[in-house]
Amino acid sequence: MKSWKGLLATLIITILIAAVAVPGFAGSGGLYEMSIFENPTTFNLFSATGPQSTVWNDFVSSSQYYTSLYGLAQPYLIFVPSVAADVPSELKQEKIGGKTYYTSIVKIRKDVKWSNNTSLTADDVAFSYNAILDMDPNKLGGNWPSIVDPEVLERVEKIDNYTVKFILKDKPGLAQWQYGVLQGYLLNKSYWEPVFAKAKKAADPVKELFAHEPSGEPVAGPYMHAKWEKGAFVQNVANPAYAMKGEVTTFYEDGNVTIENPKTGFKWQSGKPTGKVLLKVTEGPNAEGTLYRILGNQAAAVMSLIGGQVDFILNSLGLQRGFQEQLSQAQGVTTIENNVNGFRFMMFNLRKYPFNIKEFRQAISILIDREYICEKVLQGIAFPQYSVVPPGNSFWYNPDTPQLGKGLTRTQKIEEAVKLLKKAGFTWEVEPQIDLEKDKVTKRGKGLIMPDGKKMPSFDFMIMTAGYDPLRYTFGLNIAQWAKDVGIPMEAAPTEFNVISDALFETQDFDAGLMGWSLTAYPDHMRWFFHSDQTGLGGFNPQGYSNPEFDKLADEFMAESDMDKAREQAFKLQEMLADELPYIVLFDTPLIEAYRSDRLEYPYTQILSGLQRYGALTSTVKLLK
Amino acid sequence: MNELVPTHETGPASLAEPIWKIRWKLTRRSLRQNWEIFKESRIGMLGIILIIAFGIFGAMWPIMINTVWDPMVYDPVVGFDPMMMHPSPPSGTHLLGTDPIGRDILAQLMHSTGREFLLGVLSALITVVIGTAVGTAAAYYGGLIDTFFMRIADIILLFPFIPLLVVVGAMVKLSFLPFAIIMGVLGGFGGITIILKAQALSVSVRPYIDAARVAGGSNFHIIVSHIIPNVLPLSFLYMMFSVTSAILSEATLSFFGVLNIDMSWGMMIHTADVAGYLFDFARYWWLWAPAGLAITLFCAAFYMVGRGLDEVVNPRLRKR
Amino acid sequence: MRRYVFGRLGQVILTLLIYVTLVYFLLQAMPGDITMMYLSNPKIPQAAREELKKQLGLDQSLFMQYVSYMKNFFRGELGVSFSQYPKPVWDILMEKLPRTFVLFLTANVFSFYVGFVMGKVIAWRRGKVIDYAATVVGITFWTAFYPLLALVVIWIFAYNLKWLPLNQFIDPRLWSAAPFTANQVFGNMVYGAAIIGIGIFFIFYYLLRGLKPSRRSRAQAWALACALIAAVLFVAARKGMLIYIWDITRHMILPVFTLTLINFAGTMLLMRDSMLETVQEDYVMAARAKGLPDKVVRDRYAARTALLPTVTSLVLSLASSMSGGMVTETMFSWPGLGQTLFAAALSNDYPLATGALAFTGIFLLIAHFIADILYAVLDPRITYTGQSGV
Amino acid sequence: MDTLLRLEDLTMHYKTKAGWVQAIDNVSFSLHRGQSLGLVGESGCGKTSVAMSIMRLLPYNAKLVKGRVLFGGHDLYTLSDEEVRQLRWKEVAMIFQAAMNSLNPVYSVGNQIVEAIVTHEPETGEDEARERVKSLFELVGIPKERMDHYPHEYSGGMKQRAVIAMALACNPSLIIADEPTTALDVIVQDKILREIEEIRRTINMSMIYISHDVSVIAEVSDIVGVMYAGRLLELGPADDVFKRPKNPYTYSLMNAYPSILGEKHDLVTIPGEPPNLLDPPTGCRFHPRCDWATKECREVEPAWREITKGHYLACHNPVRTEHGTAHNKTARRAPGKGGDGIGTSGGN
Repeated sequence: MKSWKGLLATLIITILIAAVAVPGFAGSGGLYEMSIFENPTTFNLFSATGPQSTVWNDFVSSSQYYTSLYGLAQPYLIFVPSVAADVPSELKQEKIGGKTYYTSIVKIRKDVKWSNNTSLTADDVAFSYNAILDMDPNKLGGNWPSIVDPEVLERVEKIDNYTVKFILKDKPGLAQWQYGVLQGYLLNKSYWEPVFAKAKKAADPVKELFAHEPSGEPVAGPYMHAKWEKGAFVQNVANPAYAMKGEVTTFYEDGNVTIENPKTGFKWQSGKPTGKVLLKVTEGPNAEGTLYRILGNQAAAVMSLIGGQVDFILNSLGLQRGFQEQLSQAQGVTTIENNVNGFRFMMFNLRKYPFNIKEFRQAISILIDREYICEKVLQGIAFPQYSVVPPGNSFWYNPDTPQLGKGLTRTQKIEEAVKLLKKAGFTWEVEPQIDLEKDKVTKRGKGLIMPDGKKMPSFDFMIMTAGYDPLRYTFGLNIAQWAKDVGIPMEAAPTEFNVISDALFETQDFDAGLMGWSLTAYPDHMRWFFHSDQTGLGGFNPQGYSNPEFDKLADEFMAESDMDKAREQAFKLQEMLADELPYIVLFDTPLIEAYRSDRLEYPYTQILSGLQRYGALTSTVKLLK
Repeated sequence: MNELVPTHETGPASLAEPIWKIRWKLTRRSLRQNWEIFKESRIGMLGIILIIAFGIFGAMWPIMINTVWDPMVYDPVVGFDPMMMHPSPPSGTHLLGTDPIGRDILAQLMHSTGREFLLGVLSALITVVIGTAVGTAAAYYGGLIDTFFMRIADIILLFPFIPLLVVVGAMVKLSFLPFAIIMGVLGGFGGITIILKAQALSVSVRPYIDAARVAGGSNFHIIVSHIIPNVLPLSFLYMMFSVTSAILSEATLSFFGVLNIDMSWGMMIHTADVAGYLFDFARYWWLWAPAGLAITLFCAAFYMVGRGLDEVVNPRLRKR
Repeated sequence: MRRYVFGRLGQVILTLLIYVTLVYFLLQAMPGDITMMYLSNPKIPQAAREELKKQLGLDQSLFMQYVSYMKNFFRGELGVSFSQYPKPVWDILMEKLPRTFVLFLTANVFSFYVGFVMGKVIAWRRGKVIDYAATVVGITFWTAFYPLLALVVIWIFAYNLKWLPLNQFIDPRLWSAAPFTANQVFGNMVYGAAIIGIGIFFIFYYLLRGLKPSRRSRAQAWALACALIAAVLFVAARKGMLIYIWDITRHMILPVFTLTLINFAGTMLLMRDSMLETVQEDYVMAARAKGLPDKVVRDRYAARTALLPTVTSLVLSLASSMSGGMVTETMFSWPGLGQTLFAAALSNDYPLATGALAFTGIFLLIAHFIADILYAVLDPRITYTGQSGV
Repeated sequence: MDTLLRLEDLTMHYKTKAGWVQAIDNVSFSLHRGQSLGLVGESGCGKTSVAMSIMRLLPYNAKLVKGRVLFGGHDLYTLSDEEVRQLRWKEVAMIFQAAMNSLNPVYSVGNQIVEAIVTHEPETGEDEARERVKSLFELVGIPKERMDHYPHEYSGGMKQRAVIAMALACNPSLIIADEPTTALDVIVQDKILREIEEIRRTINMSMIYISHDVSVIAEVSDIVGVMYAGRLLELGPADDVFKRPKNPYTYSLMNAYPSILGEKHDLVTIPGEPPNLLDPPTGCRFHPRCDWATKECREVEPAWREITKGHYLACHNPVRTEHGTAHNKTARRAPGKGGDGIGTSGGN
């Protein structure tokens, strides 16, 4: 009895002492180490872009391994060729087999190599599109239909080894062409062709394709897959054959860009660059590899960052305020803040009376003191926003968008709102009274009577639960309070996300709600969120906003393939939306990030949506040690 | 004083007093006796003292918010103090500091106390009522009823409690009342039924039950007036443990952000966590320590009372 | 005995059937499904969502879905995960199982042992300071807010003192060159521990089976045990696995410590109560009258019989921890079944969530079964005869 | 004959919630080697407490107020715990009240006896100890192959024998048998008692029998002590005490049991209940139930004195045979008899 106890105790004590005494394993200098919070689920591009299109999969694989014909040059997000040698040729109408198509010729760089040192040719490019079209992008699901849009793309033809022709069914807008098809992933034909062939023979080709687990797949991106220890880490290594290594991208003041590759001699420039050079970015990768540690919670990630086990915390939501405060005092750690491309907003069900009255919505918008909540209540965690295009998206943002009620005091706001409501025919049982001098509400409004003479029934304003999003929760509670001050019987109802989501998209049975969107750089969301063809169940216009004038303008915007014209139209759309208020845009939060500045150097840290949006700049970061 | 004493001395058979009065007296006497035993348990007394302290603390909430505290500033949910940066450390105006969105921690703590009592006691009460009813019914009637409820209990016992609630909570954010009810019901049909049934079974074979049956007492009457009173002490004991588990579950679920509750101790910690302050424990101690300690002490208090009661209910644990 | 076993087996299968059905419909009743995630992106056409529904079989009626699920279930298939389509749920669970198993087995054994010893001691010294102190401390930890406690423990031992690794179950810097997967190492650890455990048990059992083993046989037992451990370690070293085993062990210390802290009181108080009953037994008094040393009376007489209910609780807690580690796994970045279950719930991955819950159910049912048998083994008074079946 | 055990004014109290329970009060007696003493009295009179005091196995709330327990010349209460532990079983063994429950259910019976031997005789090997257990089993009449069986596989009588075997295991100089046969049926009871007596005589061992059953005590004791409410009221050679009881309590006790010798006589119950030891009566503790109690009995504690050689008594008003008239009070409740009950039961 005693003996084995002694043995056990000895063993345990030995282990404990050893565990404390023996140091951990030192990091190798060449690895760029990041933390992620969820397991990547697949390294198969098709599922990672299809049904498993999680941000984590994108961080560790999709954004690292693959290249495309064109891309957006960071940090200014300017449309530039990547694997393509130059901009695509103008779209031309062409008759093929009795049908009229639009076509465009794209030339491909000759210096691009796959990681197995074979050249990336027109065969690969054509395959990348045609194979997916054959599979049916809708069946692949996820982002595939927006990348290889079967509504637009008919076929990609190889003209010669380094030239392809895109055959399009219809004239595409910017969203479908420059920001869609042309930025599709390029695949290695010799690797994937047999996989597709095998999948095709299976009973369920899509399932078969998804089930494929790539190994030794040749890639053309900066990194390639090295190791995946499920639940612990993913390791990528630098692609030795990466063609763009050493390539210098120069940004000029006038918005033009030049790309130069000193190794292969490739050169490209947009327009005639003049003026000051804003920034020069040299492409890497400079690290031997990247390591993604999978951590269970934020605190662990922050402790690891301070402890030096991690160089950057990858999280699409950024870091919380509390961490920022504490990290800014840590040695060797730098925190950065960036604007986010998105917004949180409030919406009414415009199918219902009196929510369809514009003045009613305007009155609500005026009543909301975004600045007060953001600055006072939320201490600058959030910043107020008025337009559906965030100011950070500087190319598309219209600085003249009206900002209802901005800068007014509490009572001035009430005064304005009451005026608007009266204008629309609302009356009160007890009209709110204010004292402008003292900025005080002397009597709260009660019993709002609608223009049709009926007393307005109280309605639910669905907001997020405090656990899900304390910011929207706080905002929502305050909004309901202000509405009640003028007698609008709005009840804030904390509701869980799934229920809100169901109410909006499955049943459209709701009065008002507080939601949020995150956006892409190209502001085509204005079309999707407000076009009347999206008002059906499951559509993206659940509030039921319907305005033929807007629809027309939005359609024109979508069809426009000229950047400048599109921009003008976008400005007009923004103004219209700020007046009609199908969404009452409220606020958004800056994205806070932190990195080990004693180990890393980024070419830039100011970029819309933060470094995470671009995979933490794995290909341009420099390691200092 | 004199009026209270019956003037005529008669035997119990004449029933000068209504039966309920006699029962009440007996109950009171047994309560007093049990209290004497309970008092012996220092752990149980510690628990009682803690619960009373929490009770006073919680009762101060309505007083404070209606007198001393300005609701604009001290409202636990929408309050905000514009005078300082948040989270602010403890100060004269905010004795326990403020949370990251400027709400007073002490106010939150106080406000939540009452809610935690409600949650704990409500769910425990549901558990015990169901457990006692089902347990005694199963023991008394046996047969199909017994089998049915025991199988249900077996199945409920298979559910991993917290994970299941987290799973459900992740999909439907439970609010306060449904959560209390679910906790109560799951608890009631689960393990406690088995324990209470065993107790009821040991009672229902005692001779006086047979006597009551022979005397023509209805089943309902026998259950209510003979079996249940004997099961109740044990039910009461398990009620204490149910309170503990309800509060702890609530806190854990709140921490994971899967409950729809505006304020509770768990939410306080959750708020600190999602705002990124649950990391440097020494610096922002007021964001986690008061709520964390409250959860622990509150649960421990009920648990200790349960332990104390155990010595009342289970004579084998008593000191001689 | 046989009739008993078969009776129980039938009961177990029936219970499992009802349990899985309940879990299945419970999860189905929740609002939202996996295709909801497509809702957040307006560029994904409705057609793609319909296709996904078809792929996942969500276009069929609920009843048909259930029937096909149950058919598969009893064929040992748990369906295909939605969020990791088309990966079988079984594969995902099997991938997580070893980690969960190793961590929680260790933690349970530790907390059980600590609780058992403490319970024994405080029951023996009832009413003394140590009794109150241990009870109060134990209850405080038992009712401590676990996620917070876990964070504090990490903060103290890993972050401030830097004694132990911060998080995760392995050190990626070491493992980036590892020729094994973590699960292989976990598997070998289980084998190794089993060999050492069983080996030592038999060595000590045979060499020291008497009441008073000689000094020589004691030495022999020690030597043999050490040799066995050395041999197992040697084999591991030859395979090149030693350093990886070591790494995992190092990462296990903090979670095991925290779990022990949280859980020991459960066993301790149970043991205390159980033992307070046995110390009143006449045979304990008789043992003291026999002039047996105090410790022998405590351990072999009072504690030995008091052990029975606690062993049952150990077996059950082991089984339920197979899923109950959600908090631990999240706080310590230990990706096991608990985290998988949570993630599955968050992403509306019903098959995975159902599978994980069913898995736990099966474990628990088996555990109940084992507990019964163990009870019979430990307590010679209990025999399962034909009559006691069902 | 040398004195083996000597109790001098042993006074032991228990602390309870309600106060101090005066469980043993001024008990003195001595026992020689090879002698057997019977302690008799109603339940709760402190017999078992005396036994436990001799074993020094008192509960944690017991307190030795005064007096000594001298065993083989050692004062037990000045020895260390360890010394006492070594003394137990080696010198003083015990047969417990509930033999059924004094065996550990999870170990085999044989092992439990071997354990005792090995603990006290470290030089004895285990095999040797097992051999001894076998012979002990033979001695008490249990088939030796049953030594590896568990207690629940034994019948009640067998358990009792096993317990006796266990008590004999270390050849103690004294065995205290606390109600050794209460749980058994009368035939087995008798048989076992005889066996114990036989063994005792063969190995010249001292023995203390404790029982509420006068007939049992009468059968096996050389000396008899009568206890009441924590006090020894009378002690003397068995013949003397049974034939000529001096204390009224002893006298009533004799009458409360069927005659040892099987003579037919009506039983006399003792009215009233034993006193509450939290607050025992003043004077003679038996006085509230004693028919002959006088004022003196109520106020003055009777002294413990030797009335004839070896016969001790604590009573102000001892029973004399001539006391016939006084006895009629007793007869009130046992009509027709009792007055000269002494004559009938003691006439032999």
